[in-house]
Order: sequence, then structure tokens, then C-alpha cells
Amino acid sequence: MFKNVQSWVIGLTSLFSLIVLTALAIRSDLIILDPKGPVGAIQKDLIIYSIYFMLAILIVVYALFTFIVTKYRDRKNFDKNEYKPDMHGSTKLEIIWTLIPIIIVTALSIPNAKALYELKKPPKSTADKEPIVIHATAVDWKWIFSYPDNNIETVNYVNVPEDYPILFKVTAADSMASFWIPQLGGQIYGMPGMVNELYLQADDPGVYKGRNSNFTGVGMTNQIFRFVALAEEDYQDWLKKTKKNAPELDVGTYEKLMLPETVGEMTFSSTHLEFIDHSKNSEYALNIREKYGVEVKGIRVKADSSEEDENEATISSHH
Amino acid sequence: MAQINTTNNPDTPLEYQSETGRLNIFGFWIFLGAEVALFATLFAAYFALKDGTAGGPLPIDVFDLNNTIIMTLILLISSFTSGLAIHEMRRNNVKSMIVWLVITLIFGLAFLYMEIEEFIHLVNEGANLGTNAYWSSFYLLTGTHGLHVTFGICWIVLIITQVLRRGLTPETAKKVFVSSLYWHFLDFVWIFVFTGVYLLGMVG
Amino acid sequence: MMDSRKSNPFPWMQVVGFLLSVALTFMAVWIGMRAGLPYNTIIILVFVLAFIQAAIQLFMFMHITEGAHGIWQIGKMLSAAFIAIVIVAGSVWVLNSMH
Amino acid sequence: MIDFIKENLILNDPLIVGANVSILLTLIAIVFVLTYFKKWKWLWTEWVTTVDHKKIGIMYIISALLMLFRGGVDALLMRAQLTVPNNDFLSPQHYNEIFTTHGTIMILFMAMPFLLGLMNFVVPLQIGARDVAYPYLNNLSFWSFFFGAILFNVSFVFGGSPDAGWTNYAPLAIEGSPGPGINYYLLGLQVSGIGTLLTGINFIVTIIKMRAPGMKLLRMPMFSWTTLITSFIIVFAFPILTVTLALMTFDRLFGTHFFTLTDGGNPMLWSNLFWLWGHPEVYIVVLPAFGIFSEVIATFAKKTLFGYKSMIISLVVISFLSFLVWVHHFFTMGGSAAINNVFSITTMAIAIPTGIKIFNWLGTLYKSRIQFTTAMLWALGFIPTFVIGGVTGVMLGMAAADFQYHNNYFLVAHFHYTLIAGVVFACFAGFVYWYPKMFGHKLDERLGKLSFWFFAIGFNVCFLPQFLLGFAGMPRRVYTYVPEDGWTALNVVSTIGAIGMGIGFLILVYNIHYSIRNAKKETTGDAWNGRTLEWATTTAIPPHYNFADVPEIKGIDAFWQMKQENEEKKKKTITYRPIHMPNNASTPFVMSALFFVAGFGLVFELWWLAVIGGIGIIACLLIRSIRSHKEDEGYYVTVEELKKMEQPFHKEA
Repeated sequence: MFKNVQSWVIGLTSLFSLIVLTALAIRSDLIILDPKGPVGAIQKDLIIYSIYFMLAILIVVYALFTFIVTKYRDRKNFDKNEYKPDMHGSTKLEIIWTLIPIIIVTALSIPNAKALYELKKPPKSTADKEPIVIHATAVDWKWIFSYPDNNIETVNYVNVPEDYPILFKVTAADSMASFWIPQLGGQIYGMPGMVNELYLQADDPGVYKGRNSNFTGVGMTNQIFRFVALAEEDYQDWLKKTKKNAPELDVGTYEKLMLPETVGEMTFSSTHLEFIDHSKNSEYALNIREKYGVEVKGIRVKADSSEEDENEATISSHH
Repeated sequence: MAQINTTNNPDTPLEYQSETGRLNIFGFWIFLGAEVALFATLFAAYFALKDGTAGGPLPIDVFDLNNTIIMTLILLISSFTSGLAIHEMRRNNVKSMIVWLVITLIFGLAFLYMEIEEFIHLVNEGANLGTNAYWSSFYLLTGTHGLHVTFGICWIVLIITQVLRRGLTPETAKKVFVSSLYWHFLDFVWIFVFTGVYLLGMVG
Repeated sequence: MMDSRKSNPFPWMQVVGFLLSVALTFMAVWIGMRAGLPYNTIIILVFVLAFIQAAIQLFMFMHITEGAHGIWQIGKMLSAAFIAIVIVAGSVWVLNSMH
Repeated sequence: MIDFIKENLILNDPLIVGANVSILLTLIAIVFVLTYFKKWKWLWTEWVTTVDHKKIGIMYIISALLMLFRGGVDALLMRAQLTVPNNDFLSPQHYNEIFTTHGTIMILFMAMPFLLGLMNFVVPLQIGARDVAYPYLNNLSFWSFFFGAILFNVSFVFGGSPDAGWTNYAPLAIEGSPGPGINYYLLGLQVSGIGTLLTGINFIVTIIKMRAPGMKLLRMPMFSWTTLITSFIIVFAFPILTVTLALMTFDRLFGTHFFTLTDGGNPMLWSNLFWLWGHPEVYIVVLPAFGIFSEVIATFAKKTLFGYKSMIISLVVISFLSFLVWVHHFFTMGGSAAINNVFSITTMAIAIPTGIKIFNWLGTLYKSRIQFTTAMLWALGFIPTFVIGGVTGVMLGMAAADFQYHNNYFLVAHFHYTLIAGVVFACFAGFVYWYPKMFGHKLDERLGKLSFWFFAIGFNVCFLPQFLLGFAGMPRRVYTYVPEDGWTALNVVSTIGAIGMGIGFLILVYNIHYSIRNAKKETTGDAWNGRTLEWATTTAIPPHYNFADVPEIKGIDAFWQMKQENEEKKKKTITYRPIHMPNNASTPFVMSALFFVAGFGLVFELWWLAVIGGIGIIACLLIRSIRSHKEDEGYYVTVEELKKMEQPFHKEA
């Protein structure tokens, strides 16, 4: 039976932990709920919209639950007529708690569908500006950004003008990574032999942290980059300065970048797009690793012929 | 849980007379449902990797549809003769049942022989397991089916020996019936392999 | 529960089933190779024929309706077909959309 | 050979060496105790070769508790590493191996066996059957699961564990992690998957064909219903896993190109096929949990289940929808807006039948008399906590929002809320509820409640902050973070919660030990004034044949009705007839050991070992087929034995 002290202890602890949690929540910066770009804003609005529905459901269920558990707990002065052991169902109630969830799900699906199609197009707020195309390539544990129009390439940081739509063409050389800048908007996967498009935009200047959020091995935690939004003029003279005195990107340096390690920030005044397009050729990085002796044992040399159907475990041939 | 109660009406077929018989036959149908899911996944991998043909011969150049049609007919005939064997079993003439089962085995072996022949031909054309994604999934799909046929043949041989040794009892009848279900199922799968792989492969 | 098998000597079920299956196989080959239809219609037609032939196997050769729980066996095979279509068509549809 | 062993024995990491030494010592201690008390024969005849569904159920639950301990230690190590920024308590590689084994063990080697154990023990009793349809297969299912788990766990000691997450995505799992780790994952799951598939088939046939007379399907207890529907999902989902694992095994060992980066392989095919099994799998673990809660709530509310038919309908709807939602695991992979939209709708739609079940439980509690026993506390703790999991699931189901949630701690918190609040609470509730039926005495209520409050409060303190970490942008599977990220305070609170859960688990284990010594023996089969048939056995622990004569069933709560009706019919003379029981089976154990040998051979590409294992397995199949007519004969429990077993307990219930 519920001794009084126990219910007070539980009530107090849960109240206390709720206070601690809300305090922590206010102190730590919930960047997804405080987006700095239109794409993140669409997603934030959708999230807040869904939170209202969900809170409503929670409140209804919690109220019902606490009322029932306290009112019908077995105790000495439990009056008999409250206890109906054979009450086993009511179609009226069943209909209610089937229809209402259907309504809620439809109410959530419509804005979700609208947002999905909207996210595939450049942000409306800067519809007049032509989006800058930047290729973002994930290589084991670094990000390479190529500016095809300005023939510039940077590693682990990307400079863009503020309040300007950017079209990221995300791919990867060797792994399935996820291109994600939490404060600006949702993520998209980058995979070898494929290219995914993602529109992002920073409304005001600032440095936003981007990272790979899909696990790709030991270096994944440090596969981070700086997304820097600059004022228009600063961006223009950064372009001019880089074109003038940043070193050319030759094949040798680029091949070094293909090896799996974490590197610092780099800048080049030419891009790798001239000699390799990872969204078409998914084997480039692996061949480079074999060339440099970073032998990836996981891959078998081509299995030689197999007369019998291949299921017998008699296939030898490796290395 | 094998209560042998032959209380049910006399002309229930032998294989349904024992409790284990009824349980095993029903359980085998559930197992066939699982096999459908297994082959469906192999088909999904095959159709998803249909265009991964870089660096290897195209199916349209190396497939021999007539050969495959003959293989399909052989498997259909073996399924037919297996059906006849069950028909004979239900009329209790054990000898003709075994004759039909042996014919089924012969056709099964012929099918296997032609399939291995075809694999050797394909390998000589340079399409082996590791050539590319298409041929990997081709070998896995047809190979798994081929492996099932091999397993089926050994199983039926085993059951024929048991019937010869212990005669036709509810116990052995159940085994013959379940192995024939398995054999028909192989043909059931081969229909889709023939249609999805060989026929659509030739259409290109 | 068991339809008592009339022990007539001639296995009608099996013969009809066999002839139908052979006919369906050749029809599929004809549609595929000779009829010159567009690729997508060929796929649909050929697979419809395959499903019909599969049903023949089940009902004429495999005695699916027999046993105390024949209905469950048919239900099982129908849900298996549903799952197979979801797996194959689902995977192909999803993966082809990831350009 | 020697350098092969030296090369693979992991001696460089103090934590692992310490763990290995302790494992070795416990093994030696067990062998010593068994030899000292001369129990090897007893072990072989009573447990290893048993086909009694009750013993197999208990063996499943023991291995599940062992795996829960190991998975729990993994979790605490991860929480320790993540408590403070820039922590080097664990190296990245070690952390990656830990979170991979934590995920795989908790779902496949703890949740599955715990529920299969409860299903094995309870379902035949609930439907009035003497045993499952295929006792031999049931023994094989347990041992193949067990040796699959052993093969997976050996990776910790010898050769290194898998390090690509429990989802094991290509290209990381093929090109990105050479070495035996991933092979252990692929073959360990393959071998244990066989057992689960066989159990699925076994229970469908048992439930459909072996119910007590009068127990129509619509009079079956809810836990048997969830077992039936779960078995249907198992039978369709596990073959997908078998093929998917086989495809990657061929990629890694035989040079095929299904998921490779080279020669036309498609890494996304792995994600697609993995989740085609993955999502039905999480419903395989959550549906029996719903069944357990229906039983526990109905019993301790002393009221029949509310909306029995609508519970069944929502089960069937959930089982079909569970195969249509898998793409919500990779909304961010670049699918078209149309596809993401379709799967958003199916994902949100699956929350509706789950919501119906929650309201049905509330309906059961309405106008009832609730007794707050430990099992009921776990069930009542489940309702509010699981609703948070369900509600956040709907939020995650919206693809446009999932671009922000995917792979971050909001998602981690969601699936822990559904898996722990759903499955683990149910396992503990079921364990405490059916404990007297298994071991003949109840678990101590005071300790039970204490372990509940520690575990439940610890759980919420651990995972509520993780929703906020998700909004703060902390991604999943990172082994550390920097102070500037601002995640430190929430992680510290989360670790405190995890410690609370650990203490809760320890109290539960201590409770088992304490109750063995102090709890009073149960005299009747009806420990909690139960409603369903399993409580109708004459003795506390049901005899191996379960019921001397199977009672006639007239309604849904069969035993409750029997108790109501037959106050006067107690003196009914029971006519005993010899009962036919199956023999023990020794081949499955040998066959599963050979699965282990073949699997180990494939892990290290020792082809000769793999071939030997393969031939051995086929030989066992051959032996079973040839000797099956002798083995299936079984034996008869004579009438005298029945009288002796039933008589002494025939006092008033």
C-alpha cells in the first residue's frame, strides 16, 4: 500500500529533477531551436508546431493517468460501487481515441509535406539572388569545399557571403558521411558515386559549427568545419586574396588528403574538380590508399573463377 | 507430442493421420512463408544492382534463353512427377510412388547439371562471382536456388531409403509429403528466377 | 476437415496444372521476346503470369487447402506475397529515387 | 598457430585485460563447483538436452540477465567517457567497439532472449498445452541463439569487437574496418538469427494448433496474442536479416560486390535491407512487452482487460504497418520529397494503434482496484514514460524535422524511451510477475519496489537531458566533445541518471539472491490471484506435463471464471490418462556447437575449420532425419506417477 512518505518522496524528487532540467535547458544553448537561417527556421517552426501537439497529448494522458491511479488505488474505505470488474470496453471511447489521433496525424502531415517540398527549393527570402554552388566532399575525417565558379578550394572551413543562398552539392570520397550545420538547417548524406543537394543560408555574419553526424570511424568526432558568413565586401576581398596568393592544388597534395586522418584548415587556388569527380567515380580514394600502402584489408582482390555455384565454402583466393 | 490417434475418418490421407504429421505439415507452410521472404530479399538485391554491370559482360550477350527454357521445363516436369508420386502415395501403391520419386530425382539432377554447365559457360565468358555487383547478385540468387535443389535431392534420396526400410507409415508418409512440398516450392521460386533474371535479362 | 480424396486413378489436378504451367511459361517468353511491347508493360505482364503460375503450383500441386488450418496456410502465403512485393518493389523504388 | 593466437589476444588495454581475467576466473570457479558437486550429469540431462519449454524459458532468461549485465557495463563506460569534455578515459577505437557491442547486445542478446524466455515459459501454460509444437526445434533454437551470443562475445576476448555501430553501415563495415571484428558481428547474428526464426515458426504452430478445448482464438490471453503476432513478424523479418548478413559476409570474405564502393556495389542497399528487418525487429521486441503489460495490469487492477478486440486489431495493424515504415531511418540519405512524405505518413500512422493500446490500458485501470505490487509498479511506470517515447517518435516521423533530429541525441533519447520504458520495464514486470511460477517463491516486494524506483527515476534523469542535448546539436556516437559545445552540464546529469539505473539493476540481482534465502515457499499455483490459465496449475511450479487434464475454457479470463464458477465443483474427480511427453534431445546442442565452430572458422577465414563445421552440421541434420522416428516416440507419464505428483497438493487452492 502506498505509505504517505513514499508518495511525497517521489513527488519531491520528480519536481526537483524537473526544475534542474529546465534550469539546464535555459543555460545550455539549444541551437536547433534558435536557427540563424531560413532553412533552419522552417524546421524549427515545424518542430515547435509538433511540440504543441505532443504536449497536448502528454497532458491529457498524464492527467487521466494520475486521476485514475489515485482514485482507484485499492484502500480500506474503497466504496464498492466504484469497482466494476467486468467493464470490458466501449466502442464509443474506442472511436474517439482512434479519430483524434488520425486528426492529429493529418494535422502534422500537411505542414510536413509542405516543408519537404519547400526544402528542395532555394530559400524564398533571397529568391532574387542566384545561389552560389559549393561542392562539399567528405573524405575520412575532413571536409573539402570547392568553389567551381571562383576556382578555389578550402579544407575544414567554408567562407560564404551572409544573407546569400548557397547550394551545397554534397558527396564523399570513401565513406557515408552526413553534412550538418545544426544552427543553419537540416543535414544530408554524402556518399561516393552520388551527389545530394542541400540549400543553406546564413542571415547574418557569424561563425557556425558544422560537422559530420554519421558515424564513419575513429576520426568522425573531429570531422568538423567552420561555416563562416562574411559581409559582402569581406567575402569579395577574401576571394581576391585567396586567388592571388593561395597555393595551387596539385594532384600530389590532393592524394595526401585522401588518406584517412584529421587535418587542419587549408586553402588552395584551384579545385580537384578538374581531375576527379567523386560523385561519378567512387573508387578513387580506395585506389590512392592502396597506392600509398594504406592497405585496406577489408577488400579482397578479385575472386578468381568459381565453377561450382558459389555457395560452397570452397572459394579460396584472397590477397 | 506425438499422440498417434487414427480416430479420424478412415480415408484421411496417411500423412495427416498422426499428430506430428499434422503439426509438421502446417509448420512447413509457415517455413515456406519465411523462405518466400528470404528469396524476396535476394530478388531485391538482384533488382537493386541490375545496372552494376561495369567491367563485366552484359547478361544479354552471355545468356542462352533456349537452354534456360529447357531447364524450366525440366523443373516443371520434376514438379509434375513429384505431384504424381503424392497421388500414388495416397492410393497406397508404394512401388509406383518410389518410381515417380526416382524420376523426379533424375529430372532434378538434370536441372542441376545444366545449371552448373551454364555457370561454367558464364565463368569462361568472364562473369564470375567477383566481377561486379550484377554478377555477384546473379550468382547469389541462382546459387542459393541451386543449393536448395541440391539439398532437396539429398533429402528425397534419404526419404526414399527410409520408406524402403520402414514402409509407408503415417510417419514416413508425412516425410514424403513435406519433401514434395519443398520440391514444388523450388519450382515456385524458379518461375520468378526464370522470369525476373533470364527473361527480363534478355529483354535488356 | 479433410475432403476425402476420391481415389480415382487419373491425377487430373496434376496434369491440368502441368499443362497450364508450361503454357504460361511459353506465353511469358512470347510476351518478352516477340510481342515487342514497351519495357515496363513487359515487366508487369510477365510478373502477373509468374504469380498465376505460382498460384497454380500452390493450389494444384501443393494441396494448400488441405489440413485443419488450410485457411491459415492460404493466409500465410498471401501475406508472404504481400511482404515479398513490399521488399522487392519497396527496395527498388526507394533506391532508384536516391539518384 | 601460436602467432595467430598472440596476434589476436587483446593485451594492450588494461580494461579489457582486467575483464578477461575476471571472465576466466568465473569460468574456472563454475567448472570447479560443477565437478565438486558432481553435477555434470544433472546439467546434461536436466538442462542441456531438455525439451521442457519451462526450462528452456529459464535458460533464455538467465542468459538475458547476463547479457543485460554486460550491456549495462558497456553503457556505464560510455556514460563515464561522455561525462566531461575532452575526456580520454576511453580511446576512440575502444569507445566505438563499446557502443557497437552495447547496441547489439542490448537488442539482440538481451531483449530478444528475455522476451523469448518469457514466451517459452508462459505461452504453453496460458493456452493449456503440454509443450510447444516442436520440442526438438525449441532446444535447437535456444542453443543456436546461445552459441551465436557466445560467438559475438568472444570478439571481446579474441580478435577485437566490431566497431561500426549495431547498424553496421557499409562502406565503413567493409572498406573501413578490416579485421575479424565485423565478421564476428555478421556471423554471431547469423547463428543466433536461426534460433529466433525457428522459435517464430514453433510458436505460430503451437498457438494455432494446440490450444485447450474451448479456447477459441478470441478467448486467448493477450500475452499469447502478442506472441502469435510477434511470431508472424519474426517469420517474415528474420529471413531478410539472414540474407542481408550473408550478402555482407560474401562481400568481406569472397570478394563479391553488393555493398562495396568498387565494381557497381551500392552501400545504400545495406541500409535499406538492414532497416527492412530493423524496424520490424523493434516491433518484435515491443509487442510482447505490450502483452506482458496487458496481463500485469489486468491482474493487479483485478479487472478484465479493456477493449480486448480493439487490442487485437491494433496488434494486427501494427504488425502490417511495421513493414512499411523502414525508410524513416534514412530520410537524410537523399530520397525524393515524395518518398520521404509517404514514409512520414506511414511512420506517424503506426503511432495511432499504439495510442489506442495506451488508452485501453487506462480504460482497464478505470474503475478498478489497483494493488501496487512491484510488477504493477513496472507496468504503471511504463505508461507515462512510454508515452514520451511514442510522442517523440511522431515528432521524429516528420521527415522535414528529422533532417535536424537524425543521428543526434534527441533520436538516442527517443529509442531509449521506447526500448527501456517499453521492453526493459516489461521484462522486469514479467520477470517479477511470473517468478513464483518459475521458482516457487516470490521476489521480495520491498527490494523490488526499491529497484523499480532507482531504475525508473535514474532512467528519466539519464535520458530526459538527452532530448535537450539533441536540441543542442550533440550528434550520436561521438566519443567526446569540447567545452565550447555547451553540453557538459546535461551530460553530467545524464551520467548520474545512468548510475541510478545501474544501482536499480544491482538491487534487482541482490533481490534474487535474497529471496532464494528468505522468501516463503508458494503452496498454490495461484500466486497473485491470477486471471489466466497459467495460474491454474495444481502445484506452485508446474510439473513437466503442465496440466494433468486440460480444463475446458469458457471465456477470456479462463482461470478467473473457473475460480468464480467452481467453488462447489472442487471435489470433481479427475480421471487421469497417461500423458505422452517428448524425449530429451542431444543433437541440437552438438549442432549449435558446430555452428559456433563453422562461424569461428569463417570469422578468421580458416576455410578448413568452416568446412569441418559445415559438414558436422549436415551430419547432425542427417542423424536427426534418420533417428527422428525413434526420437519422436517420447514416453508416457503413467497414471500412478500422475496421482503421486498431483495428490499431495490437492488441498484447497
